[in-house]
Amino acid sequence: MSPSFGRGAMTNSWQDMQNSECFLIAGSNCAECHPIAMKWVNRARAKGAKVIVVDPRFTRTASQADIFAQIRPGTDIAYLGAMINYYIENKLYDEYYVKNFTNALYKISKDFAFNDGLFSGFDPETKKYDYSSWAYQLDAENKPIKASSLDDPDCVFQKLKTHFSRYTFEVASKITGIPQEKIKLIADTFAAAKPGNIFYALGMTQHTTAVQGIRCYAIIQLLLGNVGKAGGGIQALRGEPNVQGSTDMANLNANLPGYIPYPTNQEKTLHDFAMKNGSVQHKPLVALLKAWFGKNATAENEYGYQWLPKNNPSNMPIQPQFFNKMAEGQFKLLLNWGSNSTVSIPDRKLVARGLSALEMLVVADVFLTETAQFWREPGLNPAEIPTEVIFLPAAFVYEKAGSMTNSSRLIQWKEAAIPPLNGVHPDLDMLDHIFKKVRALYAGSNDPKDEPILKANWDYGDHEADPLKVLQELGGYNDVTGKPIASIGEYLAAPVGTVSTGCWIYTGVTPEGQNLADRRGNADPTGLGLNKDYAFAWPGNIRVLYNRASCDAYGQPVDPRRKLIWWDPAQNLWVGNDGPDVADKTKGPDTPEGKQAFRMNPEGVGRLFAATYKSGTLATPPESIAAVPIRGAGMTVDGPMPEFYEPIESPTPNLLHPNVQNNPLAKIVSTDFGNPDEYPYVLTTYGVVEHFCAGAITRNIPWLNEIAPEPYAEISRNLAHKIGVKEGDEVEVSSARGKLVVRALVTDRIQTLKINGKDQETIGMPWSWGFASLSPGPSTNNVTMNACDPGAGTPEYKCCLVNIRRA
Amino acid sequence: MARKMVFIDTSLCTGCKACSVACKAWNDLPAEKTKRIVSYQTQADFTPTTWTYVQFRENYKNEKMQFNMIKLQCFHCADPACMKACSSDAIYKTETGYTLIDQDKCIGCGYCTKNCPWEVPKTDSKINKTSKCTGCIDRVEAGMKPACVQTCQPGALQFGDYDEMMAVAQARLAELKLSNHKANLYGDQFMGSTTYLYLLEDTPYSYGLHPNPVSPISLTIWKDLVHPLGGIAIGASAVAIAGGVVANFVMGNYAKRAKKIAESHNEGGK
Amino acid sequence: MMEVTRRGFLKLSGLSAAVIASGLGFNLEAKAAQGRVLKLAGTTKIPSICHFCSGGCGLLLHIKDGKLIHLDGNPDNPINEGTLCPKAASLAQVAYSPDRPKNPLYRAPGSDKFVDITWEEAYDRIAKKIKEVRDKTWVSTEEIINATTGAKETVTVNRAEGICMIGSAEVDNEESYLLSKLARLIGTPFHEHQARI
Amino acid sequence: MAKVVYRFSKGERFVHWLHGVSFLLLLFTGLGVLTVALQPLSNIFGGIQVSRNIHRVVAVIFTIGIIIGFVGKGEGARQMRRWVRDVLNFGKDDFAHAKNFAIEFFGGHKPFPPQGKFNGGEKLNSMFTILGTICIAISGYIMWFAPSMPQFLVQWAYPIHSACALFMAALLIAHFYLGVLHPDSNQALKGIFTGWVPAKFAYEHYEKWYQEEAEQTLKEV
Repeated sequence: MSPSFGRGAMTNSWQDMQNSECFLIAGSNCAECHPIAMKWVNRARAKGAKVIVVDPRFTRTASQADIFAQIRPGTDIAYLGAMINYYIENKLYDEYYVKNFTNALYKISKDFAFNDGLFSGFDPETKKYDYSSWAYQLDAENKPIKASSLDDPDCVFQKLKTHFSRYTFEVASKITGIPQEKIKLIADTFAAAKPGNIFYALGMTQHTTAVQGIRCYAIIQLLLGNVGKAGGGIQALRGEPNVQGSTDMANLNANLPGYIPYPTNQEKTLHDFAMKNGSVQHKPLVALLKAWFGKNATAENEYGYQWLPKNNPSNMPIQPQFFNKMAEGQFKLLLNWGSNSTVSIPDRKLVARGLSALEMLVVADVFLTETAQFWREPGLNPAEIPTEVIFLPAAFVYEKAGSMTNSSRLIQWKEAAIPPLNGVHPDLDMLDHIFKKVRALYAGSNDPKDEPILKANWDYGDHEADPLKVLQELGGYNDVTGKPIASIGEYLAAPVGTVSTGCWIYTGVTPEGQNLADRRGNADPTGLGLNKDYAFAWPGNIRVLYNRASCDAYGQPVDPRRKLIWWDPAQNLWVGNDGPDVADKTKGPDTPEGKQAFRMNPEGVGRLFAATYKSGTLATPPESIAAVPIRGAGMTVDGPMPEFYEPIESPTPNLLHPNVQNNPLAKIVSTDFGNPDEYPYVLTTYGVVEHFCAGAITRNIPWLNEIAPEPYAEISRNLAHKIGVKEGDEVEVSSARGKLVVRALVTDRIQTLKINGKDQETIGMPWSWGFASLSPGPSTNNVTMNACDPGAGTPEYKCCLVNIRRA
Repeated sequence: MARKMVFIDTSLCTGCKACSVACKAWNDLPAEKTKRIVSYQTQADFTPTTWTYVQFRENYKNEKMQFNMIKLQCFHCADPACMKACSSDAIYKTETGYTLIDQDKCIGCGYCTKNCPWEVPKTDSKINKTSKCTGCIDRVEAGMKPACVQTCQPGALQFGDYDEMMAVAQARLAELKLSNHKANLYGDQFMGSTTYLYLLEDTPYSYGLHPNPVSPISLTIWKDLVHPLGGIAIGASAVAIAGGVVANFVMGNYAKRAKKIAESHNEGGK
Repeated sequence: MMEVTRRGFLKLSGLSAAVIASGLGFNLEAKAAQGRVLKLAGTTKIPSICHFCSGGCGLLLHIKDGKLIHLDGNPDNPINEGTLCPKAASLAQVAYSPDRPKNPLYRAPGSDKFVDITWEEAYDRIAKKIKEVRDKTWVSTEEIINATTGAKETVTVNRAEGICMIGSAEVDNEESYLLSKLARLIGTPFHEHQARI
Repeated sequence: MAKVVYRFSKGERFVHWLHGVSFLLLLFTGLGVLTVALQPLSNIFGGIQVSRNIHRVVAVIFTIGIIIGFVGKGEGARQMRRWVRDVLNFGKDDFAHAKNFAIEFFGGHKPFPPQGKFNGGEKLNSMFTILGTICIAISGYIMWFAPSMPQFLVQWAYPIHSACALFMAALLIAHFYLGVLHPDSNQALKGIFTGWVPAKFAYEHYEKWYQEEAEQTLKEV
């Protein structure tokens, strides 16, 4: 979503779902994996909203659907592309919105091309794109040239039209297995009922075409004018309780907290960094460095920029690749906090191989996970595994104070309710102890390499770390006033180097003497579910992102029943029920700033075409230093517009371009691949409502083991008949990478699909089991594919080829 | 406290089983060892420690899947057969319309179980106590919702005063009927009307529910015929022998007897 | 049912009354005379947040004498209004689970078992190992080809090449942040977590 | 000195008392579960649960014991089988005897045709007992194993069990009267203890049997 809207987050909130008229739930089984969604979806249904569910299986979510379509896993882009094509051809788009709030009119460089599955700029050698041809035509002031009408052949809209013209209902049906009429019905239903809301979760992201699938959603919602409105938007239903927070905090190799791009070895100096990423990233990095190094971060020493370890772009493994780097001998020590890779990583034999090559593995978790006990897995010989393992038992969520950020960016604070069982430590204390011990070991060192440790600003209490002190570091301090930052506005207005914050998007969460994340005001005067006085949503307590797009040219709400914000000419101010998502609250709807609905994009509009672009330059660059651009666009590494590629393992050739079968940029980690002759069935994997992710917690909860005691393989009646299996019989599911035995669940909820004229079977398996815990079971990730999306790094759990037989 | 109702709108149920867990959490009921039975169902029946569970039925007709998920628990009938069957006066009705088992009085005879059309109450033979859903009477009397209702995220469970909920149920039925002529309410037309009322999207049969639950005729015969008649028979028998003793006495048969026996001592049979 | 005295039924401490502030969804005073003892009587209510999906549903923990008596949904949380999914509804069973390890555990190379160690020893071992691997695998500079100029250059990179870290999406923001901070301060950019998976 | 004839074999007497004593135990341990008003009765046995356990143990004796009484080549078993045969062979003479039951019951007397080993009245009593025993045993076992029995079967077992218990209790009261309190028929009482009854009594009540069989055993004591 980031390359489309400017921010990667879920646009609206859970409560806001009650405002929708139609839901497209595709790539999410929210009734099972995000059950709270159903509370609000059903509120909307009570008011007449329609629900469309697209899924490889008839799920518990589908039981609530008005329209259900069974799709072949990994082919979403095909039918979504057909919807885009249909909307454009039949002028079902919101023309005002498209012209004003998207880059539809922007002219694209003549160098841009798309041929036979590849965009211009592809380097077959490195398997990467050079983005330079995916650019706008720029005027003298570096601004994109806008066409006068949507018919201009150079404009984004026409590029989109041409690109998606290949996606007919017929082609889409052949690829996905969804009947043509049903795709049309879905398209018509979704366009007719506005605001329409799209949900996706891992069903959409766990593909090698993850980002481009989401881009399809973004394009559909921008065409229909559904973004920035109550009841509209795209809801990325995120997987874990604090995955929004943990990504905000940059537990990822490509970022620093607040989505600051991680400095690479190409950016030798802070200025290099600013040149590459724009002043918009320069300021938060400086604020971050000031938070990390305190008084030791000064303008003279580039605020400690040199102390940051720099990424080497040619060696930036993502988590699924970590284990290969261990096996290859690069990593010798893994500090692993609250995740269970031994169960959760696809093609999981790679994990044990990696962990076995470590010198030390440290695992912190509430229960003893499979990862901590990887050396105990049946089939491995502990005597041959030299890894030292230290397990730190951790406090559970209600045994410690702290905040978590939910999917809709809501930062909620909680106090410890009971003391940790057996006196175990919260992770915060563990980190605090470990850092202090490391610092003590380096005490007195003069080696420059030890400076970041010795110069660090790390003081969260003497014995037990105080989480509120940490949150205040995130909320930020103003050096000029010496006080906590009161609001994100104060942060934005402050000159570079005068504020410090551990995560700039959280600024303002802890004004002096307050903790806004701990607010409990649950009033909802508008009935729109905004609950503005409850906790704190980043950025700046905005509940519906891009809400400027809910207003017309005069700054007045286009939907009188769902008023979010408006321009108040009397006060000369953007005001409203929600926090206005505008660049400057005092700039009216007719000013350039006041027109921007997508202010985090350099163009200020939603990007139908993800062009490479950097906006503006600082007016007076300091002498001898190159001028710093303000803001760069978020890019999709595998193309400015979505294109359908088959999954890495697929039962059929790519109908659109047989020569480019898969995403040419996919990060393939697995080494064993199967062909459709040997492995004729498509496996899709998923979670269930009764267990959570790798089951490290839930498989140790007896009540949950009671309602979901074992994994299974869901198969159609046809397939069951074909392999001679009855409900409850044991079956062996195998891929080129491994196998496992589970009991079969024979169901009509999966049907045989017609794919390009041929029958195709889908097998569904939940993956939450491992060899340990109160309720052990075989791990589905024995067979899955470890191949990742080039942008998001999400592995293709959702489709691979398998065989199945009676066990 | 007025009569209450829990309205179960199966059209909104997503089969998440939170009701079952919330029930166990509130009532401190332990988990049981289970196996998946069919579809996503793992709990086969009520047990002394499983008072509510979700039943899954998959009906595929005309290329349409009907995924029937239904939460089952005691219906809390207004005219409960279990109460009539109870040997120990342990089962009673509350103002709220609940049918409860007084655990102090219960002896675990299990007579309630088989006389309940749905066989809801279950006896723990180790402690000789029979238990079932209490409707969370302790919560309800404190003004709270039952645990299952409070937890239900899709809003399939609603709780309130009987009349109010009945209106909600009727309105929802009317709404559903517009698109589904099979929609029906289950619970208001039998057993004196139940406190837990269902809105079904198909026949009770397709949810595995008793199509026409009644208080068994055998129960009426047992309690209203056999017991009084048996009592009368015993009484009559007792009266008769008293009469017999008196009559024999009056007729002097006891006196004659001694003589007769004395005579007979020396006689043979003939 | 529970035939217990009515005295003290549903009395709330001043503290808990303050914590629950507004409409918990039930009236605690009115129904004190019904004769059944609510197990929540006399508990302190502390709100928390669910540990599972990203809904951020509010939990309410009912505490008496420092012990968790009951856990259910927080009716005051506008996201879930007291409702919970089965996973959240089951969370009370984690509080006193006999299966939670009591001490840090250590597994020696080649061993087939864990042994208990003290927290102090665990932290010592980890810190020493961090220092050892950091010192051993330190890369202070590396040679690159400047993407803009095409020239070969030596740049400072300050990386502990041998340490990697997998953070968590199931810990608090404060912990996530310190994970990030710790990783980068000790010199490893190799810091990932399950957001991708 | 008295003349007596041999009426009941050891086996018959054993089964009679086994049946009688166990029925009484079953009755008194069962009444507490039958209705709450009689629950205090179970305190005799140490409470309702002890009663229920005794009820089950005795039920096994009650059923298995009697069945054993019918099995084998011994005299007792032979006589038991003969009893059943006799009882089921209910003829005109039996009817003639039975129709005067009420008169006899209340101390009167009317002549009746010569009777076999068991007179009409006894045959009726036996029939009710056999039928009642079978029904109460089957229904009892159904109730015992109710959880694994079909619902309708259990539902009907309850009234049947109750009915059998209550009517057999009524019958027992009458039986007790005739055997113990009735000035004429209670002469047979000794027979069920010792096996021997007064010869005259036997002749008067069971003339046919006396002539055909009993006389052979005539002796003086």
